[in-house]
Amino acid sequence: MTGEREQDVRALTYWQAISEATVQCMAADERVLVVGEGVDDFRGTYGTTKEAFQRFGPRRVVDVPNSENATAGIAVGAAVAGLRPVVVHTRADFLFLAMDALVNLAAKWRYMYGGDKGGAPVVTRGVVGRGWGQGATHSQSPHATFGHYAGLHVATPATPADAKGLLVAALTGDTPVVLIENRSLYSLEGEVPEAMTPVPFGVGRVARPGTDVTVVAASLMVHEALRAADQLATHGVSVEVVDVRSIRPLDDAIICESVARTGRLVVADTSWARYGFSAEVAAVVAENVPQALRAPVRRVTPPDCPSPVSWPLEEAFNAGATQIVRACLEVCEVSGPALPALEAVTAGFQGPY
Amino acid sequence: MTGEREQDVRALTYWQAISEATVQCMAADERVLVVGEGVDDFRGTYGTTKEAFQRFGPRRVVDVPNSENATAGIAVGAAVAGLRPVVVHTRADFLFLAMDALVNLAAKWRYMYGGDKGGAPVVTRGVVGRGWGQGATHSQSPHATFGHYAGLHVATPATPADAKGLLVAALTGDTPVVLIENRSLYSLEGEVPEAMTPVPFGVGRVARPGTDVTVVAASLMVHEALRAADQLATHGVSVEVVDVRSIRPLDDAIICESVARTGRLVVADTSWARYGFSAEVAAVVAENVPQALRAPVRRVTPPDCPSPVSWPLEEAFNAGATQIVRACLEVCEVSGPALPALEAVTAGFQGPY
Amino acid sequence: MTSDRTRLIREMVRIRVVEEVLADHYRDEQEMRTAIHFSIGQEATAVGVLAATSAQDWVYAAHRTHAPYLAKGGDLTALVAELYGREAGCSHGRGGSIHLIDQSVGFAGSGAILGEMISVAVGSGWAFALRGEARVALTFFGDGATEEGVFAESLNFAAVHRVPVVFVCENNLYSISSPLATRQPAGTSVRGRAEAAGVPAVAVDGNDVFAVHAAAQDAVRRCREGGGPALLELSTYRWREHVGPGWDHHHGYRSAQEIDEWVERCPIRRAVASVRAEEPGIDELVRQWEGESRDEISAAVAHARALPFPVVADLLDGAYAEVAR
Amino acid sequence: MTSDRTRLIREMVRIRVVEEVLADHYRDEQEMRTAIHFSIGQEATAVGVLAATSAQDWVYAAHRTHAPYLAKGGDLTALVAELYGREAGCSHGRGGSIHLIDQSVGFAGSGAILGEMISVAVGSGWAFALRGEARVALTFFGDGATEEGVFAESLNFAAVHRVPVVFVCENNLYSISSPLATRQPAGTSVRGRAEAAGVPAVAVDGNDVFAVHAAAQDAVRRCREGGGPALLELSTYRWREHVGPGWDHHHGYRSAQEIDEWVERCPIRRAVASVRAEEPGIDELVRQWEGESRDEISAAVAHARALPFPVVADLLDGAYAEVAR
Ligand SMILES: Cc1ncc(C[n+]2csc(CCOP(=O)(O)OP(=O)(O)O)c2C)c(N)n1
Ligand SMILES: Cc1ncc(C[n+]2csc(CCOP(=O)(O)OP(=O)(O)O)c2C)c(N)n1
Ligand SMILES: [Mg+2]
Ligand SMILES: [Mg+2]
Repeated sequence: MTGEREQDVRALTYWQAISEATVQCMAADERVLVVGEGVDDFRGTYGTTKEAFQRFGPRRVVDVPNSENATAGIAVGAAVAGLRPVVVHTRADFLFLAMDALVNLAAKWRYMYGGDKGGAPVVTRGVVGRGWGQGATHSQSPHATFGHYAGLHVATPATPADAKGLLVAALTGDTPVVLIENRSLYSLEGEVPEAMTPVPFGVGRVARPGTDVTVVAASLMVHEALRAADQLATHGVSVEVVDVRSIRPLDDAIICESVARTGRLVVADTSWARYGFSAEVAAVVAENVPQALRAPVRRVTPPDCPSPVSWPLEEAFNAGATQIVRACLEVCEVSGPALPALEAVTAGFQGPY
Repeated sequence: MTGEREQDVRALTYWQAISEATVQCMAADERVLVVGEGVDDFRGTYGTTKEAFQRFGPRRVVDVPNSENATAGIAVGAAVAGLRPVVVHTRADFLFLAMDALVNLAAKWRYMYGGDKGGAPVVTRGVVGRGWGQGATHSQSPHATFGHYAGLHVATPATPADAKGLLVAALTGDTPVVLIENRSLYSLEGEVPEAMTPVPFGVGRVARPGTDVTVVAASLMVHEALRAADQLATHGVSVEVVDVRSIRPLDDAIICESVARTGRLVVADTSWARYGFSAEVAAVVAENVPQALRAPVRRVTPPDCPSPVSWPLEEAFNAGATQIVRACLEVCEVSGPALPALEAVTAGFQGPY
Repeated sequence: MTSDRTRLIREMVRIRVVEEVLADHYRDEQEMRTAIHFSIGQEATAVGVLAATSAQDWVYAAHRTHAPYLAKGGDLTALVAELYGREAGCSHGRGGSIHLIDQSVGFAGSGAILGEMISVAVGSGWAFALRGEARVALTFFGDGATEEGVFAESLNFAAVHRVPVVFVCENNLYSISSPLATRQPAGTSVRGRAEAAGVPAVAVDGNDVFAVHAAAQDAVRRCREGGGPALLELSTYRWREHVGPGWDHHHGYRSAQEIDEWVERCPIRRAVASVRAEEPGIDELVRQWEGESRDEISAAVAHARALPFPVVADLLDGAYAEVAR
Repeated sequence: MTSDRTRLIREMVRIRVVEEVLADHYRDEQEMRTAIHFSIGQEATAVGVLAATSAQDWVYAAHRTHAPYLAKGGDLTALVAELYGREAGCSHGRGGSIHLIDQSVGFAGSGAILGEMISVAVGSGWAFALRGEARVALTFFGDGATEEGVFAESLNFAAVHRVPVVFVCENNLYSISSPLATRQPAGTSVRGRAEAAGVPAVAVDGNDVFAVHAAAQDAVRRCREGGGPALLELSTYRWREHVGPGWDHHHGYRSAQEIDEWVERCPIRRAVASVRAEEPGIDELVRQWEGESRDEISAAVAHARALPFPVVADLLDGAYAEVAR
């Protein structure tokens, strides 16, 4: 976080950063409350709601029945009445049951009533399960599904700093927000400012500068891209990695400026290619800087099938650094020596969860 | 329908074509049944289920409670047990309530259980309300939202022939299908084969050949594109209109071949640009024939806000032929004389509905 | 007391006249480009219930909005301007008949997706309770909406958290053209489902405005005193077609005789009859109120039709908080 | 009769031993890369209910799958191979512990999304009825799943259409670590909600396999005879942690004493005690069955671990019917 004085920053894990943002926002604003199934339990949503419950108790960290649709609508009603609920889902897949309330109520509230009656600033956190045989219905990343709908902000924090900053922005802003967090990032460490500093929606960051090819990535794939870049550097390919941070609004400028410089684009996402994040990024480039493209765009995403459980299949399903390396070499037309497959960021993670 | 002998074809409206496909499939296959709120009433879902009810009665054309989620799950269970339900929604917006059952159950059923246990071939029809102040939650086209998920087929028939043929394909295939129909097309007439002939998913059609610019469109926008093409022809711009028919699978080849020839792409959709149909089409071109692009891609879609009710706003919200003309002139760098605005396909339609 | 009762009648008369006049304009002009679900024949539910509330209490409606909006005290001219899609409408023409709002009187909103507003009302009532405010949230919905899962989920949450919310079910026997019997099992009731979910419930003749009012007063008082949620199942009947201004005797999904029987049970006529003894001048008063309301709505219509439409340049305004209006 | 009762005990013993052995392998090897929800302590529900069904009847389970799968007659080696992610698994390794299937015995599937399989079971039962088949669909779910709207929607549909479906609620008092009292209002019950929805329901001691079996026989018979749906609320208790092989006395969401009390009410021990008089050799038999089951599961594990994994080249197979397997 450039601009922060050193002593303001320390290393936290991704889950600690989310917990800190939650606690700081609750301390700063008594309207904030955490709502979700089991948010009050001993695990505290993988640690992210545990300290909040210890500090603020069951009136502000509220365990709710297994009713995702009503819970989302209730959060809308509470937000309209002046509270700032954060609704937490241990799997983003459960958001399909809350989709009507998020898309038909939260996203449209402000506009439908004329724009000057206030909105429904509910914050929804969905955790993406990945690895350890999560299976077809416990491992999806529906960020693009929500990103299609006007009225929402949708973010996919890749670092502990952004996990904190984007949650702070969500809880201090006036727009309904969907935050898609990847469970595999929870134990990653990174520098996080102590201050309750928001990270604005719609502002991406260059995670690594480069000159030959741009890899635009979201969430976990930012790290896969960085590791791919390391390896490619050893083979003379300079990769620029763009972390979009939020997919709605999307920072078109940072994407286009990078591709204008590198002339090559690879998009990496944890969700499917069709009508997904990778499609939108390619479209933004095709709309704005098509002439800059010196090679076809490549998308690194899961293949077009549901997620399997059996680990060899699951490993193959979850595209990562190895596939990004291959795509970059292809668009750079470097037929580099067969490179050793890279171990996934998530390797060593001990299931089950 | 090339290949059909003349006497096999007659003019039907879009709704008549859907009704005919339904009745023919029910007559041919006793496993087919129609399920939906009010499908049995005097309006018969804008006429599409009326004859089926008259002919097959309440045991096969079943009015159900207002329970979209369970109805979708019940249809899955019925399909798994060997029936072929068509679930009908008078507004596609209601599909958000059925989304979990469609995405987590229907789409993944075959794969989750190993691929050899059969699937859940449920057919879901969602009618898009448009015009006459339908409002923010009664006018959405969620085809891209479903198009993102592997396991489904998703189609957006633009003509009476395809409305019939794609429904026949859905009811005679083994894949769960989501059909998004636009209410504004219901009274359009077109030639429809008498035979119960399927139109395959994933095969687009060139609705009008041209040489200067390709307009790829879905559903209603195909007609807006055709009308735009007529007007542009009078100004020396030759437009090729591609009707994708189905968005999952998507006919990448027909899109790329056309753009390879014309060098210019405009994508027209009834839903939003971000993470939508227009994004995927642009991405397919950027992946496959980027070098063919002689101009930036243009997307003609609704602006990034919910649909307003007040008619001047609604008219401005619903992009159509006029915007397509403007986009085509722009990519062709023809600063044609200010062209008269075109009246929408839907003009003259008498609400309310 | 008398004045209370006549006030309820007057309110019903006003809503009846307003909707009948609007229906005529709607049919004859085709200028209100928004789907309207009239409450003609169902006035006693909104009037009886909402007379038991204060402006601090919030009510959410479903798609049949005009009666609750007006009964809560919603601004008539802003309503009519909204129906005509004008910038001066209560939702600046963005919402139409189904998305009404008047925060100054506690009409918190209405929506087109069956059942969803029930959960929203629970959320607002929950917020009131969490802040320790003695305010009540109410939600109007039909018999058909009770088939949506969100209704059961909302009842359960409200009961567990003792939310001050009054669930008001206007049971008019139909969901569009589907009769209750095809949608809900014989021998069950909305009231019974609510009680099984832990929400105290009463079934009341929804065309008896005084009975409705008394039941609502009890429910609202209990909520205010921290007694938790309540449900009112109010049996009533829609006279006109589901959506739009017409009558639908001829469509066959319900008999002309059934409609006529319910018209006989007109909530206004019944209320008038029951106060006539104590209020001999009531018929004269009703005629007078009808005239006043006719003038009021006619003026509102004329006024609205002269107002400007929204400016297309403002199309995006309000989609996001950042895009101010 | 006796043999019936001992058969039920034997089935419970087998499931108990299988799950205990699997739990040890799961913990020690970390090779079954799939989230497992053990039914240890809850064997009487699956065994008692499914012994009342035939292979033509279909059962759907939720996420706690092994007991219903085995009690319905599901193939043990295919189950174990599935847990180890092998191609020979019942779902070819694509589904894992939560997505089991054995169509040959009527185990129609199981799923991870709370409540959704309830609606699927109603749909299959509806199909049976529409075709005039005397078959019954059953669906197992927990107390927590009854909070999902789809449960209420499914009850309503089943009652309206008199679907031959038996709703089996295994009420083990918790949803992960959330006790019933924080999720459902005091004084209500799953049984009461079902009855209010028009579905006849009974509450039975879910650790009394004979009582469960008798209730299930009644429900299944009524369904088969066209009497419509039924619900069984079976009170029971999960011994181990919600997901995974361990015990969780130390996590504090429930007391060690509560767990110990329920272990005292072990369904197997209780069944054994109740037949001891008429079946003096029962303890010897149980020891014998335990040994046989231990050998059976140990062989299945050894066999599964030697089996090949799916081939990565087949990754896309089965996503669509067109991509044959
Ligand atoms: C989720 C959803 N499903 C279906 C509809 C279509 N619809 C609009 S009004 C209506 C009838 C509702 O009946 P009821 O709740 O009894 O209210 P009433 O119209 O009788 O006042 C239906 C089915 C909808 N708006 N939303
Ligand atoms: C829709 C949905 N919400 C939440 C979850 C997370 N979850 C998995 S199991 C479970 C507990 C369910 O409790 P219950 O239904 O009583 O079954 P039990 O585990 O006690 O057998 C929860 C909340 C889920 N899988 N699906
Ligand atoms: Mg009704
Ligand atoms: Mg439980």
